[in-house]
Amino acid sequence: MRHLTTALAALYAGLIYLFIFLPVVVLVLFSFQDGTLPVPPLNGLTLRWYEAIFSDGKLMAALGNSLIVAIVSSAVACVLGFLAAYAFARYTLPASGLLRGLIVAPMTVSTLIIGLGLLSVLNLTGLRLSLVTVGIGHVVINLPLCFAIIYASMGGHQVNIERAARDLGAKDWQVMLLITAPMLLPSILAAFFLSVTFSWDEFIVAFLLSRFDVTLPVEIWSMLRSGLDPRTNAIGSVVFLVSVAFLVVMELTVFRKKAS
Amino acid sequence: MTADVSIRNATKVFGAFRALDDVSLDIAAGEFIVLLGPSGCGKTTLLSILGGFIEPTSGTVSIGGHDMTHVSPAKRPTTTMFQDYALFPHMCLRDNVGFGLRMRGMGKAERYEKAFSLLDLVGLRASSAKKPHELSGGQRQRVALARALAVDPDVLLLDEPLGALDLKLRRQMQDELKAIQKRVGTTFVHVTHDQEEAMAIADRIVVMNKGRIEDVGTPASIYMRPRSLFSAGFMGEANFLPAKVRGTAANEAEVETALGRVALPASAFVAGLAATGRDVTLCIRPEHFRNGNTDVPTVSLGRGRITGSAFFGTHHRCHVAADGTSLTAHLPQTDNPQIGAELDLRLKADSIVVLQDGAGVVE
Amino acid sequence: MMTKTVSSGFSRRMLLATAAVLVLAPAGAQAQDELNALVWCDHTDPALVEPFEKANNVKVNLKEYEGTGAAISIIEQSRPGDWDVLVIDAVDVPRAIDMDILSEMPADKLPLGDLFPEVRMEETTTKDGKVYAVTEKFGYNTISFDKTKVDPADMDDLSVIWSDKYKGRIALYDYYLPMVGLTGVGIGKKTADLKQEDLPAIKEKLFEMKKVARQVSDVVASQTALATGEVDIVVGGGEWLTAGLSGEKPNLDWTIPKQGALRWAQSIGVFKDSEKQDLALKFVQYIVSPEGQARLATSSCYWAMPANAKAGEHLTDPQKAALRWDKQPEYLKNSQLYPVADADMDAAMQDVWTEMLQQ
Amino acid sequence: MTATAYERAERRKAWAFALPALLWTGFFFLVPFAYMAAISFWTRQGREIVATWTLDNYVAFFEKAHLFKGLVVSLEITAAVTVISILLAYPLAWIIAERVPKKWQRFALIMAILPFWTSYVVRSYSWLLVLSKGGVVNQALLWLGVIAEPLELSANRIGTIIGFVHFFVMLLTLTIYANLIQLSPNYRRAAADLGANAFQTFWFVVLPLTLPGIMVGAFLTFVLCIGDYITPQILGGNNELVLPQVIMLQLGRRADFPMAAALSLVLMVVVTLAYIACARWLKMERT
Repeated sequence: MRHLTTALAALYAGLIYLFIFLPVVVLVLFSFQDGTLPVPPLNGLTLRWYEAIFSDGKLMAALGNSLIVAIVSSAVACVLGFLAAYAFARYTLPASGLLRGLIVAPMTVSTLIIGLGLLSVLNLTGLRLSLVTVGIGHVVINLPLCFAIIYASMGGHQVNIERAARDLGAKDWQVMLLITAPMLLPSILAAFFLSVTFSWDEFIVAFLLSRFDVTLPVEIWSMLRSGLDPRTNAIGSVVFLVSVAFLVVMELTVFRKKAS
Repeated sequence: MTADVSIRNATKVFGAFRALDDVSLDIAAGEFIVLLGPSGCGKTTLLSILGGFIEPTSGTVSIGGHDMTHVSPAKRPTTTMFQDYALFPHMCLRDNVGFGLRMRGMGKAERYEKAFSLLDLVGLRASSAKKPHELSGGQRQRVALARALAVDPDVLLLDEPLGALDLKLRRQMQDELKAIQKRVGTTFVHVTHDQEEAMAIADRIVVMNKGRIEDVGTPASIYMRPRSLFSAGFMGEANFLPAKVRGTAANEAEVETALGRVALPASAFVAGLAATGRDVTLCIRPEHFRNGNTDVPTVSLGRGRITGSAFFGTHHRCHVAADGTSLTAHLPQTDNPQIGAELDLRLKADSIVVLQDGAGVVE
Repeated sequence: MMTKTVSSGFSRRMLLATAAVLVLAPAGAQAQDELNALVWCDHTDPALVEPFEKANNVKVNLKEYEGTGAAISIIEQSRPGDWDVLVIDAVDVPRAIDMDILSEMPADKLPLGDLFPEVRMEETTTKDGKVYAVTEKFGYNTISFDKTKVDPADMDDLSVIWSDKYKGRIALYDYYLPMVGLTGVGIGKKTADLKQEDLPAIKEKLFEMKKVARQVSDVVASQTALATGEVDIVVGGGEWLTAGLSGEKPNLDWTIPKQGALRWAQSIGVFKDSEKQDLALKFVQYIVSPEGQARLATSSCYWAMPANAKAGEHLTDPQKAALRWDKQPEYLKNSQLYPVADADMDAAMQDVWTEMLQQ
Repeated sequence: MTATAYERAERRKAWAFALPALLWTGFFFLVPFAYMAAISFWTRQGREIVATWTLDNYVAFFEKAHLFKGLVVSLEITAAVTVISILLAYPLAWIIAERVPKKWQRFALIMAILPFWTSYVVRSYSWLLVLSKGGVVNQALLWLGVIAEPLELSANRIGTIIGFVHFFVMLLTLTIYANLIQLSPNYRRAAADLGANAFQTFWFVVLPLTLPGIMVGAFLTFVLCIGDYITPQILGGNNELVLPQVIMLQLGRRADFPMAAALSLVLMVVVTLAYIACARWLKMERT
């Protein structure tokens, strides 16, 4: 009986994993397609599409832009989220429920609405669309996430730890920098990396709020609109590999440490 | 280093709740004071006011003669040892203990030296590179003590530091705490709800209830001569026998209880001899119902019948019924009380404490 | 201890980087001479733009869009001076002229005489004798198909697109303007005369088409569907859909049926509020020059006929063959322009199209 | 009662910490959002956007069947995706939490969500390669002799749902797993001790205890699914339109910003209703 259910479980898990990996395997496979069409049947294997994307200045620029936007906007979101979480967890503010609601509100609103609204308001302010405006939009999207993650990890237990530091003579900024931030480092890093992931793959806001310097998803989108091309599969595979490498590094540094 | 502490008319109101109600207390330098009371009695609020974590709504605090009422925790000559220890989880023991010195700008070498000497004091020097989560509860408690003492506070505030430990370890730590206090000479203000712990370590105990101080004194005086019903009940088991004063003489009074009339010496009245006609309560510790030793003046409350008995090692705890009143008596371990047996309810006159109803708050 | 200093240093660097980006970005953007162009995707081919950039030592910033509506959205969300050059559907030039966003170009500085006469389109690109835009490229919205899977003879009659014969094997190109026009052509209405009253009849045919079609898709999805055998016919396709695949998939073909087909044309103009009128005009001149035209015709996004007849001198024979250079006189004759719609007509056509999608 | 100087200083500090985030959200989210809401009551008349303050856009939404159907299609697809994703993800999460050895669980989980890190757009296109008539799935099934004719798996609702389910199975496996491993093994021991068999233990003890996790995951699925434009656009074959596609049509084809704003607000109201329902349910569950 136990063997039977184990076999069934293995079969089920195998099928779901197959389902989950199917598009990625096909994606990577057809990135080596020898021919201009990334469609079945597979004609042969070639690396020329990889050469093509690495020598494509626009694509590489978009890759760089994506990295900058993702890292900077996530860092800003984390700093703002951390400060706000600290304020709400450690002090009593009037109408704090409402204010907290305001900070997490963008999470429940579709990015399309956020992007459209920002577009019209930025236009009124006279700020030109650029990577900066994309970054602003990404902070709006990621701030609720960073705030929620960091706020959730600020338990009452840490209040005493901060009190202890203050009691021993630490000033407010010392408490925050030497005690609170390092103590919450795992959740701050988790918020940061999650934000980077979201920002990295975000399309709609990046599409609406950029002009000439675009992020990778926008570049891929316009590449796709201009016709079939195994380059899209190649860049998709590269994005996948970069993300997996990133994940492995994160796994080995951040979470390993937390587990020990 | 050490300093005296003086609290004057401290009141703290949280919304509609009076956590602390006009409390005044003087603590001598080098004293080991224990604030004792049930949860919600205001003892932790009082400690927090001493530590500067909350400001009193009114009243003042001075330490070593300086007004500290509005001084931030960092600038007070006090440190606090927290109930959950509040060790910095991301720092090793050496850095935990050295943190306060680092905040005072002390150089690394000097700081480490001092941290090591304090870890030595609590017997954890060998573990100085460990992180708090690698330690046992008792060890963490010692690190917290070392960290709090590292900055040479005048007053150390301890917020139920032994609450999380098991009984055996707690006894051991009580002894160590007392020993260390005697060694460093710092004024200790210790909060607990465990009256045994209070008696084990305190020079003086402050019994608190509902935001007020009920009683202050050495462990023995509080136990033997409680000044309020609450204090008497909280410090251990007690029989409370309602009574009415029927007549008074120069140094004794006659009171009437459900168990008959008895004559009591004036010294039994902790708040002074009560006037005729006043309602009072006789407070009798169960272990005082012991026969023999009739060479001192005794008082008899008639006879009672044993209705239940359990052996507690140091004594037999018996339920006794007498004239419709239920009493508890602790009989010597060598006795062999039988259910249904009669018991002579005779006790030494000076072991009875008479409390006037409504009285209790001292000073 | 280590992690602490590293992390605080890290976040400090982040803050500095943010500050740097915020401070430097606008400055950096203005340092170089730049031209901002709002274009279709074929202009983003570096092979087209780089020669101009090198020759004039200028950076051309390109933002691509799809559909005039999108362009108008972008323009409305911009401020005067943001844009220098506009590429727009030739039939929509009057709309742009009405919006007063285009500046007049000197006719004598443009090779207007070299354009194929059918695509000069004076009635739309000029107003009161002033030139506001010039046609740069054209092609057809007609039928693309897999000649190994369908009978090519069937493709000569436009009614095949709503017949049951190829049910479930047809993809419709998802752009309402040419599709409404093409359907109109199919039932014998001239696109130039299309009125709101004609829409119910067209709607009926569109619904029939939807019933037999497998999907309604954008360029890539249509292309994928045709190339993978998902569908065998793409209605609304043409050389721009299949010419690029001709080497890889020789089985794909396109034709103009006997009823005719739609002819699209794109044109280029200069923004009135541009602060770089001369440079913008230079860019337009480059695009419509024979060399520029040859590069545009074969640019990576899609191939199509150059508007300038002299571009033929710069095209290779295989390129000309793929573009069906020699058949153009015949094709031009048998094709009609996109319907020219006022705002109400445009909205009505879009409603019809969306209703069809939701069938 | 007046605040002491100390309390005032503390409050100032609290505001100083909270303000950057509040201002950012206020200026870059609340103001744009209010502006959008205002625009939704304007109209596009001909070539101009006019501040008319009418309900025309909302009336049009309810009157024009092809607009309203967008919401219906969105709700149908989202409901199907949510249910299917939960049904597929729960057993996987359970297998990882219960049957996979502890030290491999993390690895199994990471593998289950790995494709999450391919570009979303590219991934949707690669589903096209998998599901098309000549695609991997049909080829395999034909070769195995399971089917005689290729199945129509793309360019229709099935394609959209498969694309969505793929994404949300990953997401839900993560959230349900997180919930499952938090359960104390003692619940299960207690149930077994009282005579429940494996199924009864699951049905009466484990499942009810993980319902909050499922609800949170279901809500996330709902919000992300109903607001997405890319998956239906690529895999749906435009054979029907979901609300975000209709919104993008208003923008891309018509430059009708007011109509797009109105439709966006409708979308947001739907999401908010879902959120309220979910929150109420969770609250009820907790008491």
